[in-house]
Amino acid sequence: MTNLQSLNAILPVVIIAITGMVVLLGESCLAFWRRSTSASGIVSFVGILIAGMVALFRLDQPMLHFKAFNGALAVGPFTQACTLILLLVSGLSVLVALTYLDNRGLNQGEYYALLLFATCGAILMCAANDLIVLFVSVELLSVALYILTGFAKTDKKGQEAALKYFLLGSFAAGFLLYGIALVFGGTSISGLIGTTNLTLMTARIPDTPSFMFMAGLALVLVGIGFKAALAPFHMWAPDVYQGAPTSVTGFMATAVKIGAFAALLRLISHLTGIAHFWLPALEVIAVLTMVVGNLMAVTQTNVKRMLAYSSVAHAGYLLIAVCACASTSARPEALQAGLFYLLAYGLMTMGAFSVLVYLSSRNHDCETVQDIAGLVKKEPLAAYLMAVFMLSLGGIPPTMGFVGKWLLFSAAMQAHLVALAVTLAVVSMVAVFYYLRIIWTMCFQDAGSDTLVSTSVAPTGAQVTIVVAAAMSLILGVLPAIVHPMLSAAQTLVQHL
Amino acid sequence: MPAIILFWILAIVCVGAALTMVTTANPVRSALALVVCFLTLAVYYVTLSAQFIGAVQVVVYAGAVMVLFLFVIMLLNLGAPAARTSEGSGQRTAAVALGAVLLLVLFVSGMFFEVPGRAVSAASAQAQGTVKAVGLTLYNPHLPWLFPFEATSLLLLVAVVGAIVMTRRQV
Amino acid sequence: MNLQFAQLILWLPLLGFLFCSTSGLYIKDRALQKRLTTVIAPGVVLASFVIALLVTLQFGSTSREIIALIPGASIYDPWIRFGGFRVNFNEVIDPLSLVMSLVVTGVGGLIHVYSVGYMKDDRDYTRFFTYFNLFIFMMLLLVLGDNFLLMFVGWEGVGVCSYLLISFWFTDEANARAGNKAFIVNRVGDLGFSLGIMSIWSYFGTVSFYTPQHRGVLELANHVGRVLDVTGAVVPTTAITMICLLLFVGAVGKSAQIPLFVWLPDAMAGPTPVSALIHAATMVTAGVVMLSRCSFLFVHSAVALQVVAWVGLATAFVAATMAMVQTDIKKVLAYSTISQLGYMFMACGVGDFSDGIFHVVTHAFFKALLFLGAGAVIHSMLGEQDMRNMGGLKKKLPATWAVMIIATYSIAGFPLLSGFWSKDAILDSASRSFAGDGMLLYAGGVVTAFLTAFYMNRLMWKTFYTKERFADGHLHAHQHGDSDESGSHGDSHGNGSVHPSPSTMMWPLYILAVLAAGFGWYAGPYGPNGGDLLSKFLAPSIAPLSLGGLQPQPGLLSPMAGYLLSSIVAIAGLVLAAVLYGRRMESGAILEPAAAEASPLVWFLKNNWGFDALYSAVFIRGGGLLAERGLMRGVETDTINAAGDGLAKSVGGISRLLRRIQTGYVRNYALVMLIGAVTLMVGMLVGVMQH
Amino acid sequence: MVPVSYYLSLSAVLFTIGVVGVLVKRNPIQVFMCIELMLNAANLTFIALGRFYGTATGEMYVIFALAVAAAEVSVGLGIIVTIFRSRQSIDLDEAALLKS
Repeated sequence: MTNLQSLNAILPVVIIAITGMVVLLGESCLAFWRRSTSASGIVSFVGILIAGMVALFRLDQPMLHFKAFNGALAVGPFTQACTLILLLVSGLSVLVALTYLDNRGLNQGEYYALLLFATCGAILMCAANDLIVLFVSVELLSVALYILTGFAKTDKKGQEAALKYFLLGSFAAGFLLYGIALVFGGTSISGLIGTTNLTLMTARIPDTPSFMFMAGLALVLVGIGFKAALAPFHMWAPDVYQGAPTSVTGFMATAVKIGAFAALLRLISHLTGIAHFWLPALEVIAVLTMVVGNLMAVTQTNVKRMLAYSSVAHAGYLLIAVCACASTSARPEALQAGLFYLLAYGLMTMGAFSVLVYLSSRNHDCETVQDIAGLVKKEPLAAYLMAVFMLSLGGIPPTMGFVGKWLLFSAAMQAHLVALAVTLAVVSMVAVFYYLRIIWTMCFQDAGSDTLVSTSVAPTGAQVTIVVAAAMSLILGVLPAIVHPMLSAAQTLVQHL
Repeated sequence: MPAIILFWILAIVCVGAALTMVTTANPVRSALALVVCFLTLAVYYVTLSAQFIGAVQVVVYAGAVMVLFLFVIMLLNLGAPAARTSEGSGQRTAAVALGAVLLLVLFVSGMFFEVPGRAVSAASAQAQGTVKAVGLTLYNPHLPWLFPFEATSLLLLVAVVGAIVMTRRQV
Repeated sequence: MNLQFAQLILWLPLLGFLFCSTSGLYIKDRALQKRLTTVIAPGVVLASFVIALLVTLQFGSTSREIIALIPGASIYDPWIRFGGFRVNFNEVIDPLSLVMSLVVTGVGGLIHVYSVGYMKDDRDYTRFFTYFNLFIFMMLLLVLGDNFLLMFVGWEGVGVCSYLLISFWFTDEANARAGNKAFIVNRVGDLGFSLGIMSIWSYFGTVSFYTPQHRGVLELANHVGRVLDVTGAVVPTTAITMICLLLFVGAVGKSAQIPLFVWLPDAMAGPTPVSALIHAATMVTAGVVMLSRCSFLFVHSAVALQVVAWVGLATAFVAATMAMVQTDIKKVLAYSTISQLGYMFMACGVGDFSDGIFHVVTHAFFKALLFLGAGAVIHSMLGEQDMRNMGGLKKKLPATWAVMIIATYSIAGFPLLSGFWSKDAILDSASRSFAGDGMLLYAGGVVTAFLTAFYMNRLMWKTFYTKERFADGHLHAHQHGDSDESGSHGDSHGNGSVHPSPSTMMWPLYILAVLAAGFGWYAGPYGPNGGDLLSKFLAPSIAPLSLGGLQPQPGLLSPMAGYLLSSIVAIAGLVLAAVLYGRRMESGAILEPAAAEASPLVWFLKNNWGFDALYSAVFIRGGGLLAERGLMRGVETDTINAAGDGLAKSVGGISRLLRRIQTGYVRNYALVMLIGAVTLMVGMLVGVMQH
Repeated sequence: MVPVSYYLSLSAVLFTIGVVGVLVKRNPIQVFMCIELMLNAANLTFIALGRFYGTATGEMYVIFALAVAAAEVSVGLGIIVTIFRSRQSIDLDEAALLKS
């Protein structure tokens, strides 16, 4: 494959990157562009739309199953499926941002450009077939997000969140890079030089891997686990989610997780030969993540923080899919379950944060439970749709969250990970409590005098996002078979490592 | 043998500088210690036949990055050591203890491991480290390095935009 | 008639739901919207009933062995497919699902009609019917779904609807709290159910009941003495027992059996039609339906059956004793529902699933009737639910009294009424329990029957016969419970006197009264066409005990002696209540209030046999399952902040430690990360070393 | 020739010093310098292994790592400067509005 063909294969990323640059240029060179509050947002959305179309049309093209750029990237249905999910959440993020930036007077085109570059990073994480490419994409995503987290420069909490995210993220990046170095040393056998290319790596790993390789793998897992907010590498998540601008939190909670889990799924699929070495560790992490996330979420009174812990818990659920990948027989199910849950998680989390954005006013972010008390009387539609997202996050039918959880359950059972399945069942029961509390607050609590009500009359970006996410959550909850082509195409990851 | 002696001398300087950086409370001193550490690393790179990287290490790390650090330290007038030293001896004890365990684990995985490499002659190794060799590898259309290089350029663009967004005063 | 037509049974209520939920968007005229809702919401349910009836008649005339599968349209076929896991959106049309569909749509339809009158002045009229139609749809999905997953969706769906309907008047905090409690306690059961489904999937390789290839779970279990999985290997008995017990946990939660019965009495906070439909006639019987559906599995596990039988008997007895001391008219009915559900479970536990369903059907009639009658009483009393403030209503509400007396005698087991036949069938089966404990089960059942007769007649006397304990013309609206009437009816009938109910509310009662009186005879052993119509009809859906190699023991009494004893017990209970309360016409209470306060037995019964104390000991003081404790406490605190604080205080060591780690300091976070990283590395290296 | 395990051990020491430094420092600039040390430790490993294998691959990794480090520095220092502007202090222990 020539590099031109490779470039064609990652066309969605190229489109997004170019859109980002166009936005930057437009913002800095064109006066009319700068005067408009939504030009950057609209251009970004169009760019994402075009990229999404491209990804959609290529979803089932078997010819696109190859290693682009001489093995740097793996382009195939799995990548395309992840790309689609990412473009979906990133498109919704742009819409949400249109409302949020307007509300907060932060209208700057750089926001959208950074969002687009971060999306590039996340997509490349899904495609990375070489650990160093993974490192660069993780950093592309992270650096853009550090800035977005601190985008509201007058907000002390936002700055603090940015600093924490930046320092801990770089710390994790240090682990990741050192881990890659150890993997580079640990994969050299019998006169062959070491490698970080996943495809080559699979062939190089003996039945009993070297110490160096395992130490490197552990550090790489730390690096990815940080991005995915797995316990005990999750500590940053609640603080950063709470402090970041709500529209950024929505993107961060979804895109980063999707990228990290796609990378983890790909990495783990290449290491199934030595599954018995890493599987116990990942199982422990999964249980820990589920328990910690849910236990902490129960006691929160800040909705953003509660959602942050809930996203930690969901990372634990998703890790079940990763663990189930270890079993050969369960791998197709596990991959599909993981992908479906990523989609479900992305939609419902994005939806929940969009409701918060929708309710935020110029000088006050909607984030505590007080802010949404009695919402059903003032904003019935927003309240009902929020209830849909909560039910979906809680895994209650007929929503996507239920189907997703069910798929994870059965993937775990298929892979004989009974402990994980039981933990999932038990913690989901606990989880219902705090999701239900949101509904209860919206419906049954008396609104405080200063309860927030959306100020705008015209349909805003956030409204569109809320409705789209809720509709998809419900439709896919009732008819999950719609996305089956995407999932079944993506499970080919196993056949084309 | 001289190579081993050089290694040890540099190692002592390097580790000493790193320890100074961690232990001193004065940020300026810390930064200067780190510069020393980076310079010794550059020398290591040269002895490891990576002349180009050694030069880049001096220019980028010891030069640009550390100058930026010092610039910010000066700008924020942080030259004086912090009034309080870092509290929480529990944290410090735990950090050192964990560091010891980490080091042990890394030694187990790294030091006792004999990398089964190939015997590479010094001359051919020398040739690998030149600008020409690095360039030919990096931009070789048949090797996978071209793409991460392009991705890195995007990353640098993000960094530039980010630095401007974070530090400009208006808005 | 084409059986494909039967799909409409399921979809019509969904259409009704879609109409009700969206009509607000395109019908701006509120009065028109209300009129349309009045026609459509009950209409779809009754139409479903008619279709179900037609299908049943057709089904009865053709071969009864058919299990008709209705593959759905291509868009939901397969409904879920991933990897080797396929689930179709199929409906199962068999005797069991048809009987249940008839009950759900029939009784449900009548309650819809009743609600038209009951809710007519309510501000949220359409919203109420939105939830009601959705509930009917979910319940039908539960009974008609051809696999465990669809059943589970319906199972959860009715839970959600129940939550919405209990909390319908969310201005009343008690309602909302009760809704939460019901929902959360149900989750415990659902956890068992979902684990059971997972086990089924992992042992059988399928979750369908019946498939065209005869590879459904129930077909695989339909072998004498052994159960196969899809590949033909034998599933071990211990696995069957485990699966059955997990499913049973689900049934316990949904059907409010010991120890998960605590939510049902509280759930009575909702409006009366809701109590009638959900907490008496349909949803709570889902557990029995599920056990019967899985009878093919249960008969393979004598252990599981034993557990079911004894939990059922214990529930029946305990709940009956609790019902004796309640003063809230709806609470009496709630405990009696729990008790009757216990009977149904006992029937299932001794392998007599079809009589369990028989009792489900007759119970649906007389309990719906009792609730709707009680609703009419409450309605007439402007929201008063406390029987201590009633009395003498026979003169004022003669029609209500008439239907209530039929229902009461029916549930008490008065000879020849519906309840008599179904209860006697259960007692007879219990006495022939395969495990040789028939004597005990029978005795327990008879004692409970006596208690039932007593407390039901107590209710009648306190409400209808004794002297008036309220000042007619000076009734005031009550805040608690059915507070809707306090707002709306208080205004429209502001004279404060007892008034009869409108005819739309009474007609459903008359129909139910006929069924409560006569259905038992029709379906029972002396009915037309040689008798035992229902159990003969149900036979293809229900596994015989012999499938699992179990044999019923010989009965203790001959059928005639059994009937005689049942009759004597029922009449004795009724008479005893009449005699005791007949002497206390003034106060309407056997014990003076002070004496009742002092009586340790009354205290014990009023405190739910110490179950509440047990729960607080386990969940609140025990601190073992910390989050659960949060659940129990959290739903009862007033504000969300208090809930948060209460939880923060209560989640104990682990959570406190976790919160303390979350200091906000970067270096602490980094430390935790490093601990994780080092542990991970050490773990992996140890793994390699061991190899 | 110096055995490669010498270099690996040295880089392990440097990495550990960096990690411990992150955990004990309160000044974010110093914390960040410790992170830079961690990245450099990885670079040393790459170069040593690359020399040992006799390929330029190790140098490739270092080039990317360098670029990433440079990007992080510019953004990170930008964040620190912004924080200083609004608080007149960058003490990490004072930046703890967000917790538990």
